[in-house]
Amino acid sequence: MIAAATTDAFLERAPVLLRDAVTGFLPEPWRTLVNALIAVGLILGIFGTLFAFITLAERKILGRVQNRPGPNRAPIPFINKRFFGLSQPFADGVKSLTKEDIVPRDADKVLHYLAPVALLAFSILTFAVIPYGRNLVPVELDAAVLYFFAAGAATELAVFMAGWASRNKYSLLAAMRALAQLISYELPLLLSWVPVVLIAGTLSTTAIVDAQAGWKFGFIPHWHVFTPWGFAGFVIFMVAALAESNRSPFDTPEAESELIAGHLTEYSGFKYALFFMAEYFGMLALSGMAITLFLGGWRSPLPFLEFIPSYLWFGGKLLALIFGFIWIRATFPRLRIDQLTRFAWKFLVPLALINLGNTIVWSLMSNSSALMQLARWPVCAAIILVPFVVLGRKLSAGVAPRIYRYA
Amino acid sequence: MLGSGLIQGLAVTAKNLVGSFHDPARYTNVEYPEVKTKLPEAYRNFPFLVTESASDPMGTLRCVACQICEKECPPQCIYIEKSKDKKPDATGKMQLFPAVFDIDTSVCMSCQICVEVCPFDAIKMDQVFEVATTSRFEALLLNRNQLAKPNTYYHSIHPTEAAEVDGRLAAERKAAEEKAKAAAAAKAAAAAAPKSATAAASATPPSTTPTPKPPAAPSAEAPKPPTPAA
Amino acid sequence: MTALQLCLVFSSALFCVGLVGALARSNTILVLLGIELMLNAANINFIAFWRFSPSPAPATGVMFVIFSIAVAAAEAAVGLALVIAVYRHQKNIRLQEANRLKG
Amino acid sequence: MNAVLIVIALVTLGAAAVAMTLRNLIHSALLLIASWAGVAAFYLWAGAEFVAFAEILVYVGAVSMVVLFAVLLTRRSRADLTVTPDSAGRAISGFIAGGAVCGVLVGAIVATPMGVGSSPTPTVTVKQIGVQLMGTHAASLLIVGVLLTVALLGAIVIASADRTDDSEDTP
Amino acid sequence: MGLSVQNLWLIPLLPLVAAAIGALTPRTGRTLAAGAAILAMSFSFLLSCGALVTALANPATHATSNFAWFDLGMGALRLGWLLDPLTAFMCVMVTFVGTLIFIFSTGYMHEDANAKQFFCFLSLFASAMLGVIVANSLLLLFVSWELVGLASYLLIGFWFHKPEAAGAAKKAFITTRIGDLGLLLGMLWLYDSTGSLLFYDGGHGVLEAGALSALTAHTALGGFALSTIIGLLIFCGAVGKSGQFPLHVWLPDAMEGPTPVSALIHAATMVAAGVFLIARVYPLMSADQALAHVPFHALTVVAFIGAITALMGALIAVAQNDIKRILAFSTVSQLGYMMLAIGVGSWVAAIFHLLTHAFFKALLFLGAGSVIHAAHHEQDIRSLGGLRSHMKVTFATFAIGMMALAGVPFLFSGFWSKEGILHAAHEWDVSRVPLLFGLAAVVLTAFYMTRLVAETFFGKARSHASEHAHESPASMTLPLVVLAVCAIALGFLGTPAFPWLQAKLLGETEVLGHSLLAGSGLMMLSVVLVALGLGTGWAIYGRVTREKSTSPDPLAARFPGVIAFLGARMKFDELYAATVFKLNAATATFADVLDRFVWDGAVRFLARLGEFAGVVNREADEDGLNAGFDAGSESLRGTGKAYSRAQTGDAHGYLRIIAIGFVVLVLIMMLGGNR
Repeated sequence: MIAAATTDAFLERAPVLLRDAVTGFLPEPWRTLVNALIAVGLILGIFGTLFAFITLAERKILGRVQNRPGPNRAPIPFINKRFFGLSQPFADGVKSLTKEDIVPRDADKVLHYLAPVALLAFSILTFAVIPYGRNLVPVELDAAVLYFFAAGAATELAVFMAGWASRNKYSLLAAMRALAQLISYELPLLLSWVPVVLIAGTLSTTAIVDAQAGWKFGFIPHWHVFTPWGFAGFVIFMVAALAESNRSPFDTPEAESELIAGHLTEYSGFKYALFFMAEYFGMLALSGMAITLFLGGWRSPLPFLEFIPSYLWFGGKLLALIFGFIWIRATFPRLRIDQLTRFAWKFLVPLALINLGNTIVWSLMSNSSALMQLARWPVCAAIILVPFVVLGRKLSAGVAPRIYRYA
Repeated sequence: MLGSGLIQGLAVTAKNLVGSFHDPARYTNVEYPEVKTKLPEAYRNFPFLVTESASDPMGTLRCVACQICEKECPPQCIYIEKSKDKKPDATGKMQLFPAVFDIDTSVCMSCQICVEVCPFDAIKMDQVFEVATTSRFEALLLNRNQLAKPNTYYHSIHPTEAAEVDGRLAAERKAAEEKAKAAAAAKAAAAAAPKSATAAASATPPSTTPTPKPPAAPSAEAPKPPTPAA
Repeated sequence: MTALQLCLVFSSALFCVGLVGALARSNTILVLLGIELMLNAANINFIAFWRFSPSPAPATGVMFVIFSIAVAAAEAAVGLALVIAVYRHQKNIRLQEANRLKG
Repeated sequence: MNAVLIVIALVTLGAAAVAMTLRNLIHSALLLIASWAGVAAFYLWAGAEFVAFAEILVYVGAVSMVVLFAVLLTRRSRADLTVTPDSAGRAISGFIAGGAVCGVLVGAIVATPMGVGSSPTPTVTVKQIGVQLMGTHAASLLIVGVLLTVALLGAIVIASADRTDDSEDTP
Repeated sequence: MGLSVQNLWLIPLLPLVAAAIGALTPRTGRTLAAGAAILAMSFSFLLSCGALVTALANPATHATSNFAWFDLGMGALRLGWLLDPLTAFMCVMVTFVGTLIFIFSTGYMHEDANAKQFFCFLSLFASAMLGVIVANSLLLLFVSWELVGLASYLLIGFWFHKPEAAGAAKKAFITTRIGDLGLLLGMLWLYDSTGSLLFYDGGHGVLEAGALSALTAHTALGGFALSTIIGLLIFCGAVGKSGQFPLHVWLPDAMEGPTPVSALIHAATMVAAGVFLIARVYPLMSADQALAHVPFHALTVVAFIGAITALMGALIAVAQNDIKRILAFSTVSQLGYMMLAIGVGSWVAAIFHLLTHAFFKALLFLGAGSVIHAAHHEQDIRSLGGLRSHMKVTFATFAIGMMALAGVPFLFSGFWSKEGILHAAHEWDVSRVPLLFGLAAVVLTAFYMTRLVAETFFGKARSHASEHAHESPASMTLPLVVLAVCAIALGFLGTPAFPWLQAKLLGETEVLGHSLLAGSGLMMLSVVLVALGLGTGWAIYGRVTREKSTSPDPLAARFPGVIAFLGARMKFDELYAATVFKLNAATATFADVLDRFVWDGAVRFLARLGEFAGVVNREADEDGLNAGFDAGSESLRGTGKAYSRAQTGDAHGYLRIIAIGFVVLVLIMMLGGNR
């Protein structure tokens, strides 16, 4: 982390000041090391807690959507108060820790053990380059976005390991399906952020956030999502992120009602919990990246709201996106695997490519006259909307409300 | 356009999410073991034996151990042993009572046939559903102490039906009392006029004319139960 | 031994591991993987020479490695497709049995 | 500085060497992936960030998948996964040849005096790489793009089963 | 408002885009195709008007915009656009008439299933024609010229299911191709001698003084100047395209195409392309005028060909019965006039006549189309008649066109333009023949046009179709009215008193008019001649109208032989069949015989010789040489076996050998060379 600029407000600088207060007295090589360890510890702690409470929030929100309260009974130990079941995650954690860890007899024991660890490790690696606030980037990389997606791509390996090590043909087949899905959606995911890199002219996450600074007319932030290509890219990114993090409605890899959790069939106890955790970490990381790429990172939406510290803005946006994930899960039914891959290859990928071209048009029109500046809005909106409608028509051709003839 | 349906769906769930916090019509849950919702009156599960008083359940069982239900029960889950002695029943008549009345609830299928065939309104359908036990055999075989529940409980679970039964029983009891009264009066009359046989012979018609009336009342009421049941 | 020499020794060792694998194993996939290792060893050389060259400014080594990785990806895809095709014909992928064209 | 390099080299070489000797193909492939990750670590050590991430993205993300799929597609039973032991003669001759090459190379490296250049790690930013890719090496970039496309199409054509062969293939 | 020369390419581009749209729309998209075609043509018209404004601002200059097409060994091959009053007037005319014809076509082709293709072809044709006009390079002009030929082939053969239409299309294509061969040769020769094909290129163009003086300085075969030869070769192309004698035969047959096509191709544009070409290269054609030693000048040939064509067309038209064929031969005749005008040195008069003729001939063709459409495709004037009362608008406009064509004095444009030509011919001092031929054609034109109108519109209906004819829809009559107005109004742009058009074309800023009555003697003569023609026509055909469609022609009754000869179009087709085709067949037969017997015999003889040598060889080989070769090949095979043994098919082996080879090489380097 970089030392905070002194002009910032105290709250803004608080995390860095606090750290410096702890590690300031250490000699130089040790100081860097301890700083790094603190960053790792903070990320693990904060995101671990966040994971725990997101599972709770997810279940509560799902419950409310289905007009039921959700888990609300787990009491706080010793005082025996419920607080809406706030201690449920800890109960879950204790449960999964104490459950029997069953390893199939024929399983490839090493890989069976390694798969959840690898998945979790790769997921945590992706947290390293997200700017959580002003001057709050764990690792400042020149090719940060590339790093993020390189680490994210490695998760496929863990899925394969899980499916193969289980020595269960259903696990293996489900792992293959999961890989097909992950690879299919990797493409639109990667293509959807290329426009951002094109416009910002950098792969560094901090620089991308800096590129979104400022406000138009004093109240419209320069976030990428407020441009036609940025909005399209954001939507494509989020849809692909849903699929990459195995979230509903793209949760075919672990469809518990159809595949008995797919490649996780032979996992139980804490290993299963690790998978679970890794998936949530993946979702959090992708949301963080979406915020960085499209939603202005840690920047506040309005000038007069800048007094709120940047990391709180980041957290707020993160929670909003997570809420979106949960809301979508509460709404949509699961897709079939063929529908899912067709959606990726025949809709998202072409749309993402068109969006790339759209971005080029946008940037070509940007340094011209004021008229062109104004004209690029409808032009770029049309460039992305028309294919959207056409491809959507093609995709949903022949789909109609089902007629129940014998019911 | 693609996506409009998705937005509609999202709107539906959003409405539910918000509505569950303020709209009682949407959010109808209760905290179950602490709070229980009133079950519908027509709900039934497992039979129980009606007693007249809660304080002395065994003394006031309506059951007379006629064993009709035992014979009719399709899965044969009822086992009855008659008592050796008799005790007065609801109408005051001296009747037998069940010394043993067991129902195996692991076999019972809540078909209500025992209730239908019981001529004494002694066995009725219960509304229990929390019947989980830790033992597979003993705990599921209910004896007469476990089965006996007071009439007030019956009122609390099936109020309409219980009121009807009570009315019918009261009418029967009244008829029996009148009958007894009439019999007593007849006895008194017979005792008062033993001298002339002709007089007695001529006096019998007016004394016998009121006697068929009380049975006529229950017989007039008899077809009534099916109507509320329907 | 200087750092550059260390890098070069590392790369030649990796090259030889790949070579031995390609020579000693009969499974075609492993042979292909050995060849991939040799390619990687060559890439290491590029990076090492770029890193320790007197004037590393033009980044030619980096560019070369980027292209080399792209070509290696293509090679892997085609090679493994060939393996699958060979498997379809001879029901196994032992390299020494794929010798129908021998003289 | 050199210690880090030696650790990276040992891990990479070890993973590669074990991978080349294992009987279980899946384990071999996974260990090779570890070895590729080690190569990526070496790139990081050398300051070629972009190349390192590209190596991970391509090898760990993509090539590994192709390898694993190929392994799974070319076995008929579980027993097939562990390859039959290779002939000792070939192994020995392979070791001799490989060892000779290694000896020659290392001998040459050690014997050659090398003027070491700049000690500070040279940096190459993504921007520079982008400018070079689009400028000096634009033609190569296009050619590589065409090559990749053609190679992938060719791979699909080669690997996709002929319809007529299906009857024979089903065991 | 002006359109600069750099943007001139927009004018042909727009119809091309419309053609592309037409080609890409499905068969049902005729509204789209027609709309795109009309819209593109209208915009082209507006652009042409802009170009006209630009051109008239500086009428004397030839504004050019040249660019290199591709590099040849010696230099770049350059193309370009040219904007001068000639280009601008032609563009305006073509786009304006074209727009009207397109609109007319929407009505005329309403029932045709392939209408969208029709509009696609029409747009393509218009685009190519505009390309011819705006080209500043003979090569670009030639490319567009050939495209025009292709489009006309497609359009004439539009109803290709009719064998006559298909045949006519082929005939038109091949006949014009003969002329184009001359054009191609001339172009190549021109490029060879001047090294450029640009018309104007700031002093380096082929039509500019430098190149022309070089061309006239050389004498080629027969004592002709080089420019004469090249000019005549280029004139060959014009002869083919403009239907001049002797290549006029395709033009009447081309009437098999849809009538709007006839109007577009044979009135306004394609046939005018030849005249335009000669007018464009007029500096080249007239370069040899100053030379006295040549046997004859290029323009003399042009004048005589034009005169012959004018008279011949008019003569044949007298004896035709098909309404469109009469118009076609009148076109031939009028084109002859134009050529005559160029030949006698007044290309301005030719262009003026071209413009007026385009309007009134398009009017006549569209009127004929309206008649044909109304009469259910009855084209024989003997079967028509009495349409005057049914089709008032068509009759009125057709009559205006007829009077313009016949040259009725003073009011109609045709009179002024024709007068200009006769005047020019009168002043030509080489020969009187063209003037006499022209005057004869004036009489004949008035005569046959009177006949046409009298037979078609007067008298009583002589067939079921003409009895029940009704006025055409507005989309067809509206263009007629517009064209009729133009047919009258256009004449006043070029009267002798106010020769605005001529002045602008010649690049004079001042309009120098002389009195209306200058040269009044000739004018009076031609007025008399017109009156004579009209009077004779009316006397023969108008006063006593035809009773039945089968009743004999009064003229034919009097001169049966002449009329029959003329009716058979002077037997040109038969003449060609008897000469050209026969010659062709004879040549082919001769070649066949030569091939089959002479060359084949020689080849067979050689083969026999070879066979004999082979026998001798085999004897020697088997006995003498074989043993040695056997031994040699045996040893070769042994070597091959040894090598193929190394080819084990074992990839490991190869790899091992590579590794060992590498080691050996390095060792050699380290131990041996040490460099």
